[in-house]
Amino acid sequence: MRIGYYPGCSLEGSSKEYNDSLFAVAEKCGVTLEVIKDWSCCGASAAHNLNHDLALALPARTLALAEKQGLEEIVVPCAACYSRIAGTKNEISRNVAVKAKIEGFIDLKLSADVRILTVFEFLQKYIFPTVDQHIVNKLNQKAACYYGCLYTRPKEIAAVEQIENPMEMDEVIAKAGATPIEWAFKTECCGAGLSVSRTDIVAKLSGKIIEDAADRGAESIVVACPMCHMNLDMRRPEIKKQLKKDINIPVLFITQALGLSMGIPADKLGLNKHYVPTDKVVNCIVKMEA
Amino acid sequence: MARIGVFICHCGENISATVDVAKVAEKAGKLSGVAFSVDYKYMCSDPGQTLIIEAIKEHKLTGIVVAACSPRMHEGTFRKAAEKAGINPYFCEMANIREHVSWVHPKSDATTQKALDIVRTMVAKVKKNAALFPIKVPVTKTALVIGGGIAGIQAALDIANAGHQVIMVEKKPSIGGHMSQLSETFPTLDCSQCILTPRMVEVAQHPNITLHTYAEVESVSGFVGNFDVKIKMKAKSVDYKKCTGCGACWQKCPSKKIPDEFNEGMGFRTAIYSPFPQAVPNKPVIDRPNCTYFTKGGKCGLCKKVCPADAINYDAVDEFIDVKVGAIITATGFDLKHADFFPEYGYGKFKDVIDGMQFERLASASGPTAGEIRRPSDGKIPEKIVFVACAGSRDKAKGIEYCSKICCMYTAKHAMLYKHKNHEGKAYVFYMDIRAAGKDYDEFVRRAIEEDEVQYIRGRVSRIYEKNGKLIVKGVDTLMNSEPVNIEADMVVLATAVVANIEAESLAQKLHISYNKHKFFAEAHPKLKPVETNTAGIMLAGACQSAKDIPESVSQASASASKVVGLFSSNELTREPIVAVVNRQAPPNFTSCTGCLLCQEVCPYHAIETEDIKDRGGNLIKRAARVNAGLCQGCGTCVAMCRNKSIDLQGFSNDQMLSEVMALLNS
Amino acid sequence: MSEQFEPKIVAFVCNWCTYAGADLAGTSRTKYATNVSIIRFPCTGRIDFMLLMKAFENGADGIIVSGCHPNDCHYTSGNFHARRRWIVFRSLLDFMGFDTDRITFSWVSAAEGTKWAGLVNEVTEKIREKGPFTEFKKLDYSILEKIENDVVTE
Amino acid sequence: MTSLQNKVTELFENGTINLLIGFKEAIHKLPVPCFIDNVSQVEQLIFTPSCKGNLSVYLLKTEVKQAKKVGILANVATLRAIVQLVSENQLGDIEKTVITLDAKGELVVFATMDELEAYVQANFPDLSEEDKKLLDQLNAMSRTERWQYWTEQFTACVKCYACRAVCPMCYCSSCTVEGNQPQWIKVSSETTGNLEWHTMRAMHLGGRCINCGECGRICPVGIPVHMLTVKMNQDIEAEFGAKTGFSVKNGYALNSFKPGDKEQFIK
Amino acid sequence: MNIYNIKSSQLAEFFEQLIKSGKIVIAPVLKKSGKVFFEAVHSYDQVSTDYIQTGFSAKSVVFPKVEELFSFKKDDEGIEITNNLHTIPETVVWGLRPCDASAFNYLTEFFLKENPDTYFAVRKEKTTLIAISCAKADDACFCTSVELNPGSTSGSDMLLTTMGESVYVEVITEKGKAAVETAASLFTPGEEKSKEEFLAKVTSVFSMDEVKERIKTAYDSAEWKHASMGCFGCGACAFACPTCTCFDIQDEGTQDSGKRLRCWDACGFGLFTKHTSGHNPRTNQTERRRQRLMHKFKYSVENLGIVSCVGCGRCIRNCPAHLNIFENILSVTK
Repeated sequence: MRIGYYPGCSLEGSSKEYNDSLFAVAEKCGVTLEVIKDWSCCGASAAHNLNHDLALALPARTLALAEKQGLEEIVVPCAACYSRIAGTKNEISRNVAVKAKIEGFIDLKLSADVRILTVFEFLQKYIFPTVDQHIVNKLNQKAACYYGCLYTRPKEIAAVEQIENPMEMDEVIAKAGATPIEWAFKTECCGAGLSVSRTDIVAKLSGKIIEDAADRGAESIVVACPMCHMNLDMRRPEIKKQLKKDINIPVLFITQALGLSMGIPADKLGLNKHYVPTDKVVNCIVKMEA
Repeated sequence: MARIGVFICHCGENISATVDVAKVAEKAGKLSGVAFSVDYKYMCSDPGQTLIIEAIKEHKLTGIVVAACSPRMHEGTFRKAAEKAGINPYFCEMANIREHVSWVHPKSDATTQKALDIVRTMVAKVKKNAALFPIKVPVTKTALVIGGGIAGIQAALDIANAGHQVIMVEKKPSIGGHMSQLSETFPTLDCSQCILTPRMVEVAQHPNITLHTYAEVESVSGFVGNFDVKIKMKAKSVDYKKCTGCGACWQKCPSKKIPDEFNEGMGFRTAIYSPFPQAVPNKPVIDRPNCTYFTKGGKCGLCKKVCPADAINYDAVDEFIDVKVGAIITATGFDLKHADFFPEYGYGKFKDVIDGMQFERLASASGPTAGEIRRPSDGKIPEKIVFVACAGSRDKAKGIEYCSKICCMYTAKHAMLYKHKNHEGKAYVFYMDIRAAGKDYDEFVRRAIEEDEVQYIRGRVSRIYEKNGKLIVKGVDTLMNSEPVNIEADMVVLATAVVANIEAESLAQKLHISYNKHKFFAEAHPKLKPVETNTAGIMLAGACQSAKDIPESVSQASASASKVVGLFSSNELTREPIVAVVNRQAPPNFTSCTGCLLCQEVCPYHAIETEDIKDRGGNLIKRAARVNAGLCQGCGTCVAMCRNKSIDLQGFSNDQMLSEVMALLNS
Repeated sequence: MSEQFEPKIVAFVCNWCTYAGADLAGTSRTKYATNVSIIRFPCTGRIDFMLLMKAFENGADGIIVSGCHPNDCHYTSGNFHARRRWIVFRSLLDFMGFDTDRITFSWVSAAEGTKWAGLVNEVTEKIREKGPFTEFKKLDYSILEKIENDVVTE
Repeated sequence: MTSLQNKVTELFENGTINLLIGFKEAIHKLPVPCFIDNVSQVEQLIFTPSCKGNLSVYLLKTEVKQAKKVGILANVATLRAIVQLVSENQLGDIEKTVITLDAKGELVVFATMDELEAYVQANFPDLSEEDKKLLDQLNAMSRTERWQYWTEQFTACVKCYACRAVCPMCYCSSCTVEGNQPQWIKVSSETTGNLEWHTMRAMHLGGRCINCGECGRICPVGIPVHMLTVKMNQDIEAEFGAKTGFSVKNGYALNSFKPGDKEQFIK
Repeated sequence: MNIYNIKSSQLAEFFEQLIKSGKIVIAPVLKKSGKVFFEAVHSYDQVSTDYIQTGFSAKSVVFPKVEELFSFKKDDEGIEITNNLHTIPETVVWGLRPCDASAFNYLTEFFLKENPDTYFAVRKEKTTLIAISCAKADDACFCTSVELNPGSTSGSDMLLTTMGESVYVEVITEKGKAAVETAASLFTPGEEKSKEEFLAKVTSVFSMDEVKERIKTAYDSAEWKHASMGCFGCGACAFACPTCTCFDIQDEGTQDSGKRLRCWDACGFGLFTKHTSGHNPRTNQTERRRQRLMHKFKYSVENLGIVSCVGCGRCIRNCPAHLNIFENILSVTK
């Protein structure tokens, strides 16, 4: 089974560690990912606010290319990219007229039946079957899985089963030997795109998230979205001001967490690239006696 | 040989202004089979009708065609006239040369020609007409009322008081339904049980009402006036003839920790129990799955020991009785969604997030807290309660697009009751719109807001979560420039959606009545037949049709009761003989019907039955279709379906329709 | 050009919706072409496809079949059954090379008097353009006679 | 004796059947239906691929029904016919024992209708190649060409009703084409009447016809009548997702409906 | 009888002459269905020369599937009744087989012996039968069993037998002569010789005399059931048969105008004997098919002195169930 891969801009830039850890994990389990050749921007945060056709055309192009490449399944680790691509697929396959129009724009035919996997769907489908033999460490800590908005709405493309209380990442974390906590902010908004324009709002929203996680004893927050990660990790100084207290729970990408449990060295997972130091997490790890 | 009379009406100027009526009359006179033809100013007038009657007698006419207005207007009139003249009324047809000709076409030869064409067509039809006679169906003057809630009670009493027999079937051990669980009722705040229980007793004591509690409808067959109903009497394990309802048994019953349905799981009951103090009948049943005697194979048996009347019967079994009824009223009511339906409000994990009916029990003097509003988790009196209206209702994502209708009012009532009991307490209501359309309803809500200082916040609640002993209610106030609102509440009451009774669908299928996608029963016409169903003789009362409050349920109950009483007002039902019939032929065929029964599927009224044709020796010759004239409404879909024309429709027979086509086209 | 061709059109309509709709057109004095004559059925479900065939055989140039809109059937489902029948009947006729444009199917409710009038005019125009329906008439020879005619006409 | 003959003998001897409808070879070498009511005749029995006939027609004959316990040799088309007939309540009054040859040429005897149904669904036949070809040809024609084609065919029709006679689904005790009150269709054989007759027959069979193609195969003047119902069945499967002679429950697509049925032509 | 010869290569010219003579010429034509049927043609190219037997017999020329006996019109003036006897054209049937030709003897007897039928008389009078003897036969052919053979001249006006390069022409009647006249130059007088080697071999399956004798008592034979249970009850055999003459009189039209028709009917149809009362003296196909076979071999002999089966084999080829008439006759006369 060939699995396509759509990195999107973040995973090549700000969230390189997400990309690296994903590949590290995949490699360990002997799973190979094919990057979609000549992929283009998913249009997130900009296109869909400005021009709906463009917002559809961009992901449509990527989908069409994937099809041309003969891929039946693609992994889209970035939540924003996932939302855009899955959303486009959904709208196109429901409306022939739109499909025709878009095909016109991108000058490519597409059947739009490529399956789109989120990172946790990918892990469960392709990594879980063989992961046990690779798990050597126990992430001995309480972890708060934070899903954010893009995986849980709109209903049509929600990548999780219980949109109000998703559990998918929690399961992965449990595999990694951490204890997922029950908390109230799993799907609250982190401030997302306002990261740059209205840092104050982001601080407020992300602050609440971090605070609740802390209050409930979380030792790490696990995410699967570059944007969330940026807001929760990079905006700590502003958040500190906002909360008037210094909470320094590290924020991990799900693939990093799993990678650690698989004994992949921290730097290979890019844990050194974070603002909030992650050594705490690393220190919690206990070797599992074989 | 047919002798047809043709009567062309001028309708004053309405027809004659554009149609050359004299010419039509003259040409019509020449048509084969036409013995008499005349035009006249007003055929529907008395002189006009007399003219027809005289002509029929004088010219020994076998049928008439009145060329005038739409048959939907005057067919009845002229059929009566024909009858007066001594011919079967169904030998009268109308040619619509007003609505379909003179009013829509200019004065011209073409217009006159069209009028003539239509006359010729109807002449051809009437020549093929047959004498038809109204269908008489006997009526069993007993009504079945399914459901003993307020709607059922009202309907039963109305019918019984009109002097007819009523059989009431209630699946619970007591009648009373949801209303018996309510504390006070809006907009008057009078105590629900105080107004309901007398009606319940009345039902129990009414000479014309036979009450079967702890019973269910098993199957229904037959048709209007003549339903055969099988009722399942679930084993009560108590002999009601002996039982005095003294209560010794349930006081002694050892298994006391069974969640109490009547108190919405907020209290406990025993295994042998009567649901509530004012239950009717106030006699217990044994809840076998929870009874030690039945679960532990004969151990215990305490109730039998203590029963002074020796009424306990562990060996009782389900029994079935067959009854004949003429009409059926369904009053099976509704169910409520519960907190566990709402992930965003914690999937029912939080003890103090409750639904409206639970609050009713808390507020009810007969409830688990004797009317004091205490929260389930720790019995503390909440200082802050948040009420969430439209919990589930009007929410596509939840699959419930409709408005549950009663929530706005009872939420206001709840808030009010809480405030009345705890003046210091704070009550918040999250709402979308306030729907208080009803007598004194809006005033009631205003009172809650203005006098009792309930704080109404227009907005939805996105999430409720627990944090250090408080329930954090996250919402938004859309009237305060959409500011997010966080309220730390001690208790949350969800005005959860009203949904159809879980058993609604299976009952509908037993009754052959239709229902909408939410499983609420469908009325025959949303405006003009709101209490009848599409199956003649079956009426609707109360919330089984759609969410209703008490006054509405009661009025609909009375409405359907009056329908039933109307049905019972004569010994026979008379129906238009426009029904389908399966043909009869000489032996050895008997009928051309081959019994493929593909027609059964298409009949919306389940009017097509099977008939076994037997020889003198009683051996089956063939099985054919038979139309139940009592059920058939005459749509004729089966006729078009039938391959070898074994079914035909009286009044619109194949012969008639084909003759019409031929005549219309062959001038 | 001699006088224009006046097509003969038969309308098979149900009693509760389209017939009433036509009545409404009348009461509101909406004027329309005289070419269409109505035959009244209790329900579209009652309309036998054979009647359409016979209409054409007997010289109809066009046919209108009309009844209640879906979900509005007086008998709840007659029009749904009719619709299925029409779907296959129409495609069968087309498969046999019959010009299905000569049959117009429509939903006209009791409230749509104007729609009825419009429909009648529209169909009359369409059929007028198509000209008389002659396919059937042309067929009325046995093969021998047919050849004889050819021979004679040669 | 062949395995078939042994099987049938056994069925007679253990009283499972007292009549068997099968094939034997006629003097001019073609398979002809035979009706065996005792073991002595069993050795004439043959069942080869050339036995194309659809014997299920005989199940509806009075003489056969009287036998009560009837065995029948069935090819797949016949099996489909039996499924359809059962769904139309036509075979209720006989105990039938159905025998077929599977793809490997093995004898299969069905104990229950469910077994038979399952077998049919597992071995559901596709349209024959020549039928596909003809269908494509017809679809490729212009409307007027099709009209030309069919009217020529129907002109040749002599109303011998062989198409009706060999059709297991044409079991009406009296056929509308022969009814005369009213007279729907002229008795005389002329093209319009013949066209009406074949249109009517197609409409009555569409959604019920089990595509055995017998009517077309045996037409003495060679009209491919079966194409009409082949086409209709194709439409019905496409529009309403219903297969004929496929399942005993919901056997007929045209006596049911979905509120969401789609069409483009109703204004 | 006169004998002529004509070159095979000149048959076409002869044929064209016949057409030029203004007559309708009915000849075997290969149809889309791959079957050969009689049809009026314009030129010899349309004519099929390679066929064992035509799908249907030539009887429709004198006994069409639908014969309009008269038509009437009613209007204010009164009633007008017309028939189209005068429109019946001079017709030549080309290439029918000797068996078909001999069938005309029976048809003539049937329609003209007592109360002669005008329509048949006129059509017969205007029809010339140019038969072609059979060089090929198939399993269904059994003319020799009914005392005919692939070269019999009985019933033909002219019989053509191809003998290599030349065609051996037997002119039996005046009509035959007339036909020769249309292209006299092509014909050269010849003398009688044996056609044997140029004729198909059709082996006789039964002795007519025995059958005639035994069938007298065959009515109650148990074999009828086995012979006829398989009959579906269609009219394929009767309509294809050169000697089946059953018909049904039909009135079509309205009270104001209409016509009376004579249409082919078949004793195999259940309706054929059905009474208005619903009673049907022939209750099943066994009885109906027995009627048909007994009629061919017994009743027609009794009534008209002729066996009305000519062994053309059409009923066998057309039977949907592949029932075989001579096999059945054999079995019921065992």
